[in-house]
Amino acid sequence: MRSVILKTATRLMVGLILIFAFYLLLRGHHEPGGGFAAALVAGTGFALFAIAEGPAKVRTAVRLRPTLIGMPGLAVAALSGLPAVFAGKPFLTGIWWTLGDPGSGQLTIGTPLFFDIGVFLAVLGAILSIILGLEEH
Amino acid sequence: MSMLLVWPILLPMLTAITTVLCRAKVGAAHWMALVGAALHLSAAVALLAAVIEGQILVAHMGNWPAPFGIVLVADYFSAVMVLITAVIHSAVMVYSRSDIESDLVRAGYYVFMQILAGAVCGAFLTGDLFNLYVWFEVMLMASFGLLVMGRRVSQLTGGIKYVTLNLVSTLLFLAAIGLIYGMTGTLNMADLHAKVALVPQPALVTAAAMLLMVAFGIKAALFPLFFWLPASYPTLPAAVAAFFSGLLSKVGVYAMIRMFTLVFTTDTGVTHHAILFGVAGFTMLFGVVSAAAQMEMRRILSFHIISQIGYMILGLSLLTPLALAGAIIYLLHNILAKANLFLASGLVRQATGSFHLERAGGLYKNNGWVSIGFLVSALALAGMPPLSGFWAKLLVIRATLESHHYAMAILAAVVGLLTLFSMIKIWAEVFWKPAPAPKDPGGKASVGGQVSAWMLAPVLVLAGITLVLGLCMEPVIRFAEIAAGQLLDPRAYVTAVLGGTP
Amino acid sequence: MEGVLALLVGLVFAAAIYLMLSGVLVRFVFGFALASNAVNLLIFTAGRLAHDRPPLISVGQEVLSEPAANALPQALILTAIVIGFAMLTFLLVLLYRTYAETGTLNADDPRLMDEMQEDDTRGTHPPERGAA
Amino acid sequence: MASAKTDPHASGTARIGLYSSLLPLGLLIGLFYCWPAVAAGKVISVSYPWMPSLDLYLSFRLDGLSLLFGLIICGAGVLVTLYSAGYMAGHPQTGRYFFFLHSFMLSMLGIVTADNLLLLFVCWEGTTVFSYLLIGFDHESGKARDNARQALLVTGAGGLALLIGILLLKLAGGSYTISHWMDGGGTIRAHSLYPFILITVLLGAFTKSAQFPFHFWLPNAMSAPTPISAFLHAATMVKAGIYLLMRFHPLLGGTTAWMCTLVIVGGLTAVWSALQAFGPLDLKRVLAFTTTMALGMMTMFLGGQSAPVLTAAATFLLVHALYKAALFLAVGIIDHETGTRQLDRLGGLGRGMPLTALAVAAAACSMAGFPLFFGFIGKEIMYAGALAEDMFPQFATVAAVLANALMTAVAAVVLLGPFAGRRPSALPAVHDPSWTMWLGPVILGMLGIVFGVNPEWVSAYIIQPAVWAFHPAREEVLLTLFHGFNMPLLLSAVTLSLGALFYGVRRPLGRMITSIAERLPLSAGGSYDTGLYWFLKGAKGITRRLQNGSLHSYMTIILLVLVAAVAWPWMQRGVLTHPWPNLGDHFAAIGVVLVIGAATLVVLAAKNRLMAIGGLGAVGTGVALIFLMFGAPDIALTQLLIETLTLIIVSLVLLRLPPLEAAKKRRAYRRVMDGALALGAGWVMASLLMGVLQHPLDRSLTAFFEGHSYLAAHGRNIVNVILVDFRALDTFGEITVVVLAAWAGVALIRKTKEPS
Repeated sequence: MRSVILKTATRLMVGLILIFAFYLLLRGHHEPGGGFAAALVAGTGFALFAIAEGPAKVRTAVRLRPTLIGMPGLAVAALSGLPAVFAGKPFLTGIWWTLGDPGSGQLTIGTPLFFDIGVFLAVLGAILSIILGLEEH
Repeated sequence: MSMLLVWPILLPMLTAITTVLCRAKVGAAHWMALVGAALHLSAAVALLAAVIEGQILVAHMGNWPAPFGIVLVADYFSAVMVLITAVIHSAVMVYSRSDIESDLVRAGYYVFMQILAGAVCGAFLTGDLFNLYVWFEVMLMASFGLLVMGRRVSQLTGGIKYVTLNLVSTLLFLAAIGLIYGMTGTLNMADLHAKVALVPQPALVTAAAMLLMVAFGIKAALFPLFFWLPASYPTLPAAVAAFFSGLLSKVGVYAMIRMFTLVFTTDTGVTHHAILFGVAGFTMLFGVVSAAAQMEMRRILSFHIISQIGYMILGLSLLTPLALAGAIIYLLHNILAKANLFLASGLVRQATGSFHLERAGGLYKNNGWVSIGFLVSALALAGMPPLSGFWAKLLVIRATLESHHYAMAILAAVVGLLTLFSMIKIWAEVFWKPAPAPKDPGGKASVGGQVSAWMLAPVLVLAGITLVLGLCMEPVIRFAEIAAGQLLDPRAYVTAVLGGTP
Repeated sequence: MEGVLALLVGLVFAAAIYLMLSGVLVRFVFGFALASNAVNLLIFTAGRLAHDRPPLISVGQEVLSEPAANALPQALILTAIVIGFAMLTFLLVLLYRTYAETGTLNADDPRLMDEMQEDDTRGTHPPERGAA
Repeated sequence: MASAKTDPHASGTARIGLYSSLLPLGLLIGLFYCWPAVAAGKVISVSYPWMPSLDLYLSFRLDGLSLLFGLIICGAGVLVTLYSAGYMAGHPQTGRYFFFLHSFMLSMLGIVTADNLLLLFVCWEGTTVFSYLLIGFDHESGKARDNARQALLVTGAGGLALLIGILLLKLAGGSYTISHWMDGGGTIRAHSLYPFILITVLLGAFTKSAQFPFHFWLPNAMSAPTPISAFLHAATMVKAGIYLLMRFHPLLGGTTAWMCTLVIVGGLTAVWSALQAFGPLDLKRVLAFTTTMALGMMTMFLGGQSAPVLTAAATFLLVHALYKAALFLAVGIIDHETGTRQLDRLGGLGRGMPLTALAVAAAACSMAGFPLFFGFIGKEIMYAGALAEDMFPQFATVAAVLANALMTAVAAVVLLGPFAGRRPSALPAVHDPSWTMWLGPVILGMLGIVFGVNPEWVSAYIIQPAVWAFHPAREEVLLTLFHGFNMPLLLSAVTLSLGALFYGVRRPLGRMITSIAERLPLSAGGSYDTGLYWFLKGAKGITRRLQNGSLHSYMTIILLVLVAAVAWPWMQRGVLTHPWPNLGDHFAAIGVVLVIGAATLVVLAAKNRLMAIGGLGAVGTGVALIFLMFGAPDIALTQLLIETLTLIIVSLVLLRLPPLEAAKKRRAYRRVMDGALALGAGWVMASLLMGVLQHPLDRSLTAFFEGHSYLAAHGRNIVNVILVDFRALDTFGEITVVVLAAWAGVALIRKTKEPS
C-alpha cells in the first residue's frame, strides 16, 4: 500500500484533484459543477491521500482541524446572506458587483458565489473529518 | 422587517458556529449558550409581537417572489410555536449547565442543541414543502448526534431504532414531495392550497396525502408508528429528553396540522374524519395504557408523549374552530408541561441517584421546591383545573361532544384519568415514599435531596408559567381562536404569501 | 420511458424494503442506499423526462429559450443526494460503534432488543375477595 | 405524635393554627352578615369575567342552600383549624398541612357558592386534589399512599363524568349558569340527551358522596389525620355530592329514573353501611361506615319530590354534620392522648377526660336520636319524609328504620366502648387536651342539644331557606320537638327498641357481617383492586406485545400501515389504470434500466459484502447514467462522486463489521411475508408515480427559473443558481446536515477523555 510510486503518484494526483476542485467551484455558476461537486472531488482526493500516506500526513497538509473547516463554511454561507439585509433587502438576496468595462469581458461577483464557497468548505470539512476520524480509529 | 422571521432560525445557528469558531472551553461554551438562548428568546418575542400587530408576516428569501423562491411565513400559529421553542430552549440551556457532563460539551453538545433549536424554528416558519423536508433533516441529524453522544449501550441500541425508523419516514416524506411536485408543479404550501384542487385525479391527492400522513405520523409518534420514541427517549439525559419531548415530536404534529389544514382539505371525510380520528383515539389510549405499566420515570413520561399527541390529532381531525383552538392550546400546554416533567426527572435523578420509581424516594420531605415544580406540571398534564391542561382538554372534549362523538369524548376523559394515575404513581413513589435504603452497604446514600440551582430554577420557572397560563387562559384562548381561524380559512395566508406574484 | 422508470423505481424500492426488513443491520444500510436512489429517481421522473438537453443558458443568450430538462427537480435531487449521503455515513458509524459495544448487528439479538422492559403491578394486590 | 408535647416547635404550630383560623372565622362572620337577607329569601350574587370565551365567569350565588353548606364549612373550618393547632403540634410539615386544609376549604366553599357550573367543576376538582394531599398526608405509610390514590381515582373518575355531564347539559341547550334554571330554565328533562346527563351527573355525585357501589373509598380514606377526617369525611367533602344532587334537583329531578335510582342506591348504601359499621374495631372506621350510611339516607330522600322528603334531607344534613364532626374530633383526642383508637384496647376514659366524654355523650345521643336532641328531630322528620316518598315509600321507610336502629346501636358502641367500664391496665392515665382541641367537639355536641330544644330557630333560619332554594313549591317548613302521636313517633319507638336489640347482639352481628362481606362475589372495594391488577397486567401485556424491541416488527407494522393507508383511498375511488409504459426510442436508456435492475437483484441476493458493494456501485452508476442521459449533468457528476466517497467510507467501516455470511437466514415464512410487504411498498411507489405521470406537469416554476437565472441571478447553470440563490435556504440547511453528520460521527468514534 505505502509504496514510493503510489506516494509520488498520489501527491501529484492530490495537487491535480485540488486544482480540478477549484476549477469546478469557480465555473459552477455557469457550467456543471459548483460547491458540492468541488468539495466532493477535493474530499475524494484527500481520502485517497489519507489511504496512501496515512491520516497524519493529511492533517499536517491541511493544517486546520477538519471540524474547523466545516464550521467556517457554514458561517460563510450564513453570512453571505447578511449583506443584503444591510442593503435593506431580504435575507440571502444576491448582491452583485460588476468588474471591468461593459465593452470587453465583464466579471460579475456576487454573494451567491460566497455562498457556494461556504458550501464547498462545509462539505469538504465534513468529509475530511469523518474520513480522518475513521482512518485514525 | 423580514429579518424578524429569519433571526429565530439564524441566531441559534450563529451562536453554534461562534461557539465552535472561538474554540470555546467548557465554561465559556456554557455562557455562550445562555447568551444565544437569550437572543433567541428576544427574537421570538419580537416576532410574536409583530405578528399580533400585523396578522401574517411573510419573508421572501433571496427576494424571489413566491412561489418561486422559498418563503418564511409567520401566522399566529407558527409565531407562537417559535416563542414556545425559544422558551424551552432557554430553559434547557440554563438547565444544561449543571446537567451536561463536560465531555459531552466538548463533543459539541451545545452546537447540536442550538442548531436543533434553529431548525425547529425553521420548520415552524417555512412556507415551502421541500424546505420543510430540509429542516426535518437538520433536526434529525442534530437529534441523532445528541441521542448517541453519550455512547451508552442503551443509547446506541435505542438510537438504532430511532435512526432507522426516522430514516424510513424521511424517505417517505421525500417520495411524497416528489409526487406532489409531479402532480401540482409547485412546492410552495400556499400555492399547493390552490393547485391540489386542480389535480384531475382526486384519489391521487388523497393517496399522496396519506403517504405524507404516514411520514409525519412516524415523526409525531402516532399509533401505530411510534415505536422509535419509547425505545430512544428514555435513554437520554434529562435536558435532551426535555427538548426532544417538548419540541421534536411536536414538529411532526405541527407539520400535520399545517398540511392538513392548508393543503389537504379536499377529502376530509377520509383523511380527517375517518383516519386521523381513529388514529387519535388509539394513540391516546395506547400511550396512557403503556405508561401505566412502566416503573421508570422517563419511560412513563415517554409513553405519555404519545398519549397526549392523540388529543392534538383529535382536535385536528374534527376540523372545527373550537377543536383546532383546543389542539393548539393543547400543543402549547403540553410542550411546557412535558418538557418540565423531563427536567424534573433530572432533578429526581440528581437528588436520589435514580430515575427508577423503586429506587428513588423521599423528595417531598427533603425538597419542597422540586415537589412543587413536579406537582404543578404533573397535575397540569393530567388536566386538573385550573391548570393549563384542563382548559386544553376541556376545549377538545367540548369540541368532540359538539361533533356528536360521545364515545370519543368519554375515551378522552378516561385517558385523562389514567394520566392522573401515572402522575400520582410517580408522585407517590418518588416524592411521598421515604427514601429507600441503599442496597449495598457501601453505596452512597444520596438522599439529601440537594439539587443544583441551575437545574431547579428553570423547572420552577416553567411550572410558574404553567400555573399562570392556567389562571390567565383568556388571552391564550382568544389567541388560539384567531390562530385556528387562520388555519381553517387559509385565504389570508395564501394572499399574504402569493400576493406579490408578478 | 417514464413508465419504465416508474417500474424501476418500484422494483428498486421493493428490493430496498426487503433488505431493510432483514434483521441484519448491514443489509439495512444497503437497503437505505438503494431506497435513496429509488426516491431520487422518483423525483427525477416526476419532474418528467422532457429533454436530454441540460438546463444551461448558452453564452450569448439571456434566457433559456430552447426546451431543456427540468432544472428544479435536479436541484432538489442534488440536495437529497447529499443529505442521503450524510445520513448513510452517520448510520454506518453508528453501526460500527454499536457493534464495538454490543458485539452484534443482528436486530433480533436480545442485546439490541432490550428496551429496559419494566413491570409494575406493585402498589396493588393480587385479586382477593372482599377486601373492601 | 405522642412525642409532640415536648417538641419546641409545638408552640409555633399552635400559632400557625390560631392565626390561620382567622380565615374561616372571617368567612363565617361574612356569612353571618349575609344571613338575615338570605333567610328572608334574597339571593346574593356577584359575577366577574374569568374566561368569557369559555363561558366561565367567577360568578357566585348565595342562597339558602349555599348558606346552609357555607355555615357548616366555615363553622367546622374554624373548629377544625383550632383543633389541628393542638393535634399537629410539632409535626414538621404543618405549613403544608394548613395550606392544604385551607385551600381545600376554599374549594369547598367555591363549590357551594359557584353560580357557574365550570367554576363549580374547577372547585370540585380542587377538593379532589387537596383531599388527595390530605388523605395521604401521612405519606411515609404505604397504606396511606394507596388509600389516597384510591380516593383520588374514584372521585376523579366521577369528576370527569360530571365534566362530561356539564358539557352535555350545555350542549342540550342548557346553560352553565345555575341561576338560569332556578328562574325556570329547566327544559332538559325532555331532551334526548337527558339520560346521559343524568347518568354522568349522578356518577359525579355518587362517587364523591361514597354511594354504593363507590362507597369503599371512604372507610379507606381514614388514613388521613383525624381532624381531616372530621372536616372532609364528615362535614364537608362527602357532602359535595349531596349538594350537587340538591342543586340539580329542580333541573334533573322528578323523573322516574331519578327517583328510582336515588331511592334504591341511597337505601342500599344506608342499610349496608350501617350493618358494616359493626365489623371494625377501629373507631374511625366505625364512624366512616356511619357516614356512608348518613349519605345514603340523604341520597334516598333526595329521590323524593315533596317538601317533607326534601326537608328531611336538609335537616339530616345539618344533624349529621354536627354530631359526626364532634365524634371524629373526639376520636382524634382519644387517639392523641392514648395512642390508639382500637375499641378492644379502650375503656374507662370518662373519668380522665370529662369534657371529651361530655361532648361524645351529647353527640352520640343526637346520633341515636334520643328526644330533646337534634337527632331526634332529624329522625322524626326522616320518617315523615320516608312515608312521603313518591317512589317505593315502604322500602324507604323500612330502610330508614333499619338504618337508624343500627345507628342507635353504633352510637352506644362509640359512647360506651371507650368511656364506660374499666380502664385497661395497658392504657396510661389520660386527661383532657388543651382548649383548642376540646373546644370543637364540645361546641358541636352542645349545638345538638341547643338545636334539639329550639328547633324552630333552625327551621326558620336555616332549613326553610335551604329547602326553598331548591324546591320551588315553597311550602312552609316547621320543625318542632313534638309532632304529636303519629306514625313517625311510633317508628321512633320501634327504632330505639330495635337499636337496643342490635346493641345486645353487636358482636355476633359484626362477625356475621364481616364474613358476609368477605364472601360476596364482587364487593366493590375488591373489584377496584382486581380491576387495577388486571388493568396493569393487561397494560404490561399490550406494551410487551407492541413495544417488543424488535426492529423487524416495528418496520413491518409501519409498512403495513403505509400500504394500507395509501391503498385504501385508491380502493374506494377505483383503482387507477396504468397504461403500458411507452418505450419510445430510448434504447440505451432501457439498457441502463435493465442493468440497474440486475444490479439491484445482485444486492438483494448478495451473500457477501463485496458483492453487495459492487451491486450498489452499479446501481448508483446506472442512476447517474440515467441522469446524464436526460439532461442532468450536475446531479450525474455529484452522484458519481458520492458513489466513490461512499465506496471509500463503506469499505473503511464495513471491514470492521460482521460479515454477511455470518448472518442467519430468514425463515421461509418470514421471507414470504417480508417479500409481500416489500412488493406492496414498491407497488405503492410505482403506481403512485404512474398516476402522477398520466397528467401533464405544470412547469411554471421552472419557466421562471429559466427566464430569470441569467438576467436576475447572473448564472447560466440554472441548477446551480437554484441551489445557491433561488433556493439557497435549502442548501444552507443541507450543508448544516452534512457538517452535523460529521460532528456526530466524530463524536461517536472519539476517544473518551474522561469516564462518564
